[in-house]
Amino acid sequence: MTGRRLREPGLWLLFSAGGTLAALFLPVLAAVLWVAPALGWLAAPAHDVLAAAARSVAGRLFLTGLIVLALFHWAHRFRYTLYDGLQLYHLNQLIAVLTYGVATVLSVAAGVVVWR
Amino acid sequence: MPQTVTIEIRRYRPEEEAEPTWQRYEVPFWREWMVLDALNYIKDHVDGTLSFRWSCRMGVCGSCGMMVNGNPALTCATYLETLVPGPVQVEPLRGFPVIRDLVCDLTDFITKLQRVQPWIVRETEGTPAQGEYRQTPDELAAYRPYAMCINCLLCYAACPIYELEPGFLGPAVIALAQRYNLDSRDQGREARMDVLSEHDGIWACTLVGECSTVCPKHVDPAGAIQRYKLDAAVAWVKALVLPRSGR
Amino acid sequence: METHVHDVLVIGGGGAGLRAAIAVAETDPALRVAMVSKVYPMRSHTVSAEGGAAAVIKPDDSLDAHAYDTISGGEWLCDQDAVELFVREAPEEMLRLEHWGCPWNREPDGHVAVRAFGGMKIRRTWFAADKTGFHLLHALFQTSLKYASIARYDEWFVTRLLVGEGRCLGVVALELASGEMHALLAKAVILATGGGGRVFPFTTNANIKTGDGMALAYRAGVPLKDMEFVQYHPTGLPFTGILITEAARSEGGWLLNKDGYRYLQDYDLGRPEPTPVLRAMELGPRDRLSQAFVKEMEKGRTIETAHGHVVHLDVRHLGEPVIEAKIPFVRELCLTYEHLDPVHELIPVRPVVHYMMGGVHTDLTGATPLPGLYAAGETACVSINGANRLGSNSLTEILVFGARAGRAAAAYAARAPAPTGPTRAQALDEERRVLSKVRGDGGGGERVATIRTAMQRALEAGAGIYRDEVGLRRAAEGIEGLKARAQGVTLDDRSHTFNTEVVAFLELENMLDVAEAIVHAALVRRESRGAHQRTDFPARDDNRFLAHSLAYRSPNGPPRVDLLPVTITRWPPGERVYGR
Amino acid sequence: MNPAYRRHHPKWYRARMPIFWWFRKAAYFRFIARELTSVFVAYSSVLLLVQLRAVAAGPEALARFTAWLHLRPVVALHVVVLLALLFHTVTWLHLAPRAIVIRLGRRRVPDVAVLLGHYGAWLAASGLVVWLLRL
Repeated sequence: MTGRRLREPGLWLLFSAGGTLAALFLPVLAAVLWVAPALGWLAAPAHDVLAAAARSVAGRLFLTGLIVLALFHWAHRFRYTLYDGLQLYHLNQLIAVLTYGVATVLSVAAGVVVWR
Repeated sequence: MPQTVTIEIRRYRPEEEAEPTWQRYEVPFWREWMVLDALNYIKDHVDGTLSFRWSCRMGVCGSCGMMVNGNPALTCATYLETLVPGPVQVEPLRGFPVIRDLVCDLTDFITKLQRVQPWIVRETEGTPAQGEYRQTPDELAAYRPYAMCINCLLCYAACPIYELEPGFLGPAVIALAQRYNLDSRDQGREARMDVLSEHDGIWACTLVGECSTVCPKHVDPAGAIQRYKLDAAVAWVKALVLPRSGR
Repeated sequence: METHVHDVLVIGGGGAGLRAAIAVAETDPALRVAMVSKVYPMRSHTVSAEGGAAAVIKPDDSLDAHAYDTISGGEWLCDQDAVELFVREAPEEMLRLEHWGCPWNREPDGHVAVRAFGGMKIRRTWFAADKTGFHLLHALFQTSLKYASIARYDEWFVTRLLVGEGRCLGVVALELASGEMHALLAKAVILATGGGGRVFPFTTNANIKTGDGMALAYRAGVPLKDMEFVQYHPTGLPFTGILITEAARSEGGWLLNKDGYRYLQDYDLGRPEPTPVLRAMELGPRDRLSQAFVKEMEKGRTIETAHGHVVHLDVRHLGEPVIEAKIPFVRELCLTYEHLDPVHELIPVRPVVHYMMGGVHTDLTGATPLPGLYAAGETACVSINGANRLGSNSLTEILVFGARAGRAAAAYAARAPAPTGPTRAQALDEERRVLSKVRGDGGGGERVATIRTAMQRALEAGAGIYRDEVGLRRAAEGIEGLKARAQGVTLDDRSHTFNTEVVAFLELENMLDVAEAIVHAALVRRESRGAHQRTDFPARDDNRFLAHSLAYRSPNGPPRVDLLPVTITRWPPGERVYGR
Repeated sequence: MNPAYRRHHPKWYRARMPIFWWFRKAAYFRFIARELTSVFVAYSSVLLLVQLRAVAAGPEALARFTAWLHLRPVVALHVVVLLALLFHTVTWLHLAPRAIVIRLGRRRVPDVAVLLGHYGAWLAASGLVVWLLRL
């Protein structure tokens, strides 16, 4: 049980932090970056503004945090949804490896994209 | 207002049948009646074979929890009037093995309750001669809501996780563990952590939140579990940062 | 038939039983103690107690003051040595319960808070809001889980005591889940099964309170003491009989008749003051308040409803903050069961059967005349409650005498030889009796509910708040007839698994025995005292009846009722004075 | 007669949980819907990443990305994503007071205040983003 006890709180913290950041920032980002310009409600943000924001150290730190934590938020939640929602208890290990694995791979990709 | 109301009861007679069946009863309708009064009418006047538990009929002993129209409820505190024209469906609490009719087996709850040490743990116990352990009204208020649990187990019947994973400690047991953890007289927090921080403890909970919705005493077990998760996570970080301090 | 062997058996899982079991476990962890209860312990009726538990703790109080309130409240029928011992051990027991986690209300400095209560001259009632019994029971139950030596038989219904060699050797019990009968052998047995308010139709008592322990002892030849004293609580909700705690009045609630008049002032209970006065008006004792209701009804000054006459309990002037802090359960109960909010509305109330002062005859250690058999709590009569129990003494009583019975039983079990003798034959005999009922042998088509209802009506008509010879005779005949009819009950339910109908039948038999003892003891007591009011003998008669009644069961015919003088130590009988 | 029944050893019945148990009750369905918002959270993260790559690759790449955003099916998808994200935010913020107990001195801060605080933070975060992107 010790292994579980070591893992669960950490995963839960990642999930919670991701959930909170996603709750606070994703709706506004989705609105101003993707939905509002496409519907013609707002002008799309200019390239130089976006580039400046994405290149500043604070911007990079924030984007890494948001993307990585949001991915782990997904991994954790989705894992339990498959586990309980579809009663896939026998696939517990596989689901965990897949969900957290995907989150890890995408996190590495995020690191590369943001810090390159 | 109708003169009678139909009650459909999920019957299970283990000696005769392998699966539960539905049985319909027609009972008089009175404004003052709770669902329990209708069950007692059936038992006394129509069919003495119907089995169910009840006792205080004032919402405090916790015996008469059943599924009423698919929702966990204390039948002594659920007016028939709110359910007419009916039919009113009554089933045993979900998530537990059914012994007979509306009677389910509570052994699992009692076993789990004992595992979290629901009593005051002290390094040295006080003697009556030393007087009471002091506790301010604010310290009392910190745990009192969790002490209101009547063990009616409606929260278990509302919790899909308990039904899916019978190993899960479940809402009431964790709320009662928190009741002692938060009591200023208690020193057993560490001792309870081993059980609570297993996967089948707090971590199995995905916060459906229905346990708190159905609780007739507003205990908020979902909140208790969330708070404990936060506490456990903070403790985990502390142990990571300062591995030598305490546990 | 399976046999289980223990050292001490505790029958009943309420406050007294749990306290007794813990006392056994603490006295000697090597003793194998088992608790046998027909419901899970936390379902026991202790859970419904509301107002509080009395014990001297504050500097302005004294043991003598508590003793005097109790003795005068019981109209000098209490054994004074028992009361002295009770008030002396009460604080220690209450502190122990505090150490076990009971969430007592507190003063700002962290000391336990106390409230006023009916018939008490000084504030000494400890309370946990108005769910004191609930918190007390759960604290005891949860604490009992830490003692490894306490075994439990949950949902086992004891149907008979095993008696041989002049002592109690165990019990026979029905395991509800399987329908199997078991013999449980032990050196000592403690009865802690509560009272039997369900013999009356309108009661605060839970469905489980059917006088089981009293009937078990009575059938084993042990006398029942002071059974004629049945307490009516003055404030029950109409229709349901749900208790509205005395704390509603001790916090300042008023009783009003249909004219909005505080009628208690007309019954020698003092003058109406805006704030509560101890031992006066609404804080008078329960017997006097319930009797005042009947007189008021006779004067046509009560309110007629679909569920009988009521008066009003008014707590509106206390305001929402006080109601929420001190009596939140009153509000919760009114909202759920009467659709009214006591913050803004009057609560309809009427007297309701609440408590039995009488019970199994025991000495100060809880020992009955049958060696090896003990009793504690409402089942027992030690006696500290006399002719009228004061509110908030009963929760303390279950602790003090539960613990005493547990210690005495442990000491007895440590020196008694293992049970031998005719237990096997008795147990098999009992198994045959119960299982033949389940099989439906020899039934006459009677239903449990029909006889139960008739018994309750007979008792209410003949042995209510006011009684007389004619009514009691009629009730006695009625009960006798019903006992015969009960043998003709045929059960619908022939299954073994969780057969609640056979339990209801066995409970009915118990209640009929208890009802018989109540009526015959009431016939013998030709005086009026406390909760026993004879309209044909309206005066108290200390010359003849400063004595306990002891009802002994006869195999055929009515019980024999003997009298046993009351123990008087320091408080000679006097006038009961309230409000002046 | 139930063949599995033996006297004194009754056969207790355990109902099996249906696979689609979350259709049984509106509250359970809301729960599953809430959990599935995590898929949209993950999608948003990935899409943000793609957009960042486009930004890094220069104005033309960003213009191609923006053109894709204007495709009808893509717009429809993103409206759904936005609604799901809003659902995530609202449910998440409402759960916060359950876990967080803040004490000011001896008094516990009421849940409503904690909730309002969280909504305030959401408003501030949104304002910050809008301001930073000069919109």
